[in-house]
Amino acid sequence: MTLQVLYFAWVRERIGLPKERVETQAATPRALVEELRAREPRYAAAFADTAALKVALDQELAEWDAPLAGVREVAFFPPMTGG
Amino acid sequence: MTLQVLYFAWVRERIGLPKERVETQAATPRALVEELRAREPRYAAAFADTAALKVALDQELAEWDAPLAGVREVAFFPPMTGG
Amino acid sequence: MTVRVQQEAFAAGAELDAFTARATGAGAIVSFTGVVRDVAGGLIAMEIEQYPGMTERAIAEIVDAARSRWDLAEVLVIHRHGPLAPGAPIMMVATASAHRAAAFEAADYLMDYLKSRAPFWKKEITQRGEHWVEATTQDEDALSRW
Amino acid sequence: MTVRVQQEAFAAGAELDAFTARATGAGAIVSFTGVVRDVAGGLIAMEIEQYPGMTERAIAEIVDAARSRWDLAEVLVIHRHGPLAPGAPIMMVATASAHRAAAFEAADYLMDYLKSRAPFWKKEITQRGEHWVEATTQDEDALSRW
Repeated sequence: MTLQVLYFAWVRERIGLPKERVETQAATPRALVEELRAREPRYAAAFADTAALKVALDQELAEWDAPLAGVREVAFFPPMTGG
Repeated sequence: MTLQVLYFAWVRERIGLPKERVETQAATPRALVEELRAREPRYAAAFADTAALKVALDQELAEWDAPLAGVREVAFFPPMTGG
Repeated sequence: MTVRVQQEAFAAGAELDAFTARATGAGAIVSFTGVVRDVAGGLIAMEIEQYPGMTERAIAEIVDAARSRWDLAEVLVIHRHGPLAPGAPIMMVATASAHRAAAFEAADYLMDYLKSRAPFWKKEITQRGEHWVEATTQDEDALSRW
Repeated sequence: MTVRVQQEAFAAGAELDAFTARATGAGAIVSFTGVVRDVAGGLIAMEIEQYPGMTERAIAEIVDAARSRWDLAEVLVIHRHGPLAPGAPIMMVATASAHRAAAFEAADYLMDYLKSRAPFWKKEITQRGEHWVEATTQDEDALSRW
């Protein structure tokens, strides 16, 4: 499947781009992160500590082991600091 | 001593005046109320239930048994409803 | 700190902007505006009586207590008296602090104390007659939160 | 209910007045305004990044949750993004209810959730360099109050 993958804040800065299309068979965000981490050092740096990150699937916060089946948009970002 | 005595809200309405000078030897607001109550039915009506009233001495909330010595202004009123 | 007890109306928005401009360095501004609500029976006016002299003194004490409890860059209290029409603003409180929790708590505290410790009395004048608004035990109990 | 996510500045006072006018029947109006504070090191700008699309969706969910929890006549949320100068307004929340407690609690609730569940990220650009503002465990813990 092809996913639209978005990065925000320092995840975006470390990877060096705000979004990209990713072709993957990953079943969960956790598996997707494993694949991305293996790509290049900048991805490994961005995803060094997933405990410091959050993931959204189709614009809803989700768990790291949520299913990616049917999902079109995945976003990775640090905890929000709105308000 | 001569006290300036003020009445507010329904206490003022029942007594029919907002303030008056009162010559008294009462030692406490409680004793002053006893004297006033004995004057006329409208005072008795206003002070029928002192548990429903508050007293201020020189513009500070006070207890019913606080000393009146040195006080110039006494006010009686129902619990406040500001805000 | 600004405290005003007045008969005239006030414009809450203009007050908020002026307050924010005075509150230099504050990151959090909380405001509360009380408005005369209509009541069953049809409100003609809300009449607010006060105790001139004690009113200013009581409000200043309440504000001082709030300032000693929270780090506030600025505090505003405006309270009206006299007859007020339905929909009219009754009073306003604003607090400014570096942090949100202090601004919220201080505004809530000011309201609790203004309600039960500032010498104002409200009378509702309705189509069916008039009556004094009674203080509730909740109003008094609210003070024990602090 | 009004939700706006925008780069432009807003005038908190004018927003409060318009909000109050819309909130017919409410007796209690609470507003919160967040302002960019200067920081040690000298703040040049606060840069706020957002996730377009998810931002509006997340805020709408937060507002819906507040409305199902308290009886609110009206709710306002304005949140800016982009680079903001020290002293500039960042965001504003307003709540209107018949009663004071509901208006205060709902505004406090909205702020807690906007802080930790709306997809905004703040970066401080100072004379000494730039860094992303980190979420605190208190921010997250605050949600367990509700």
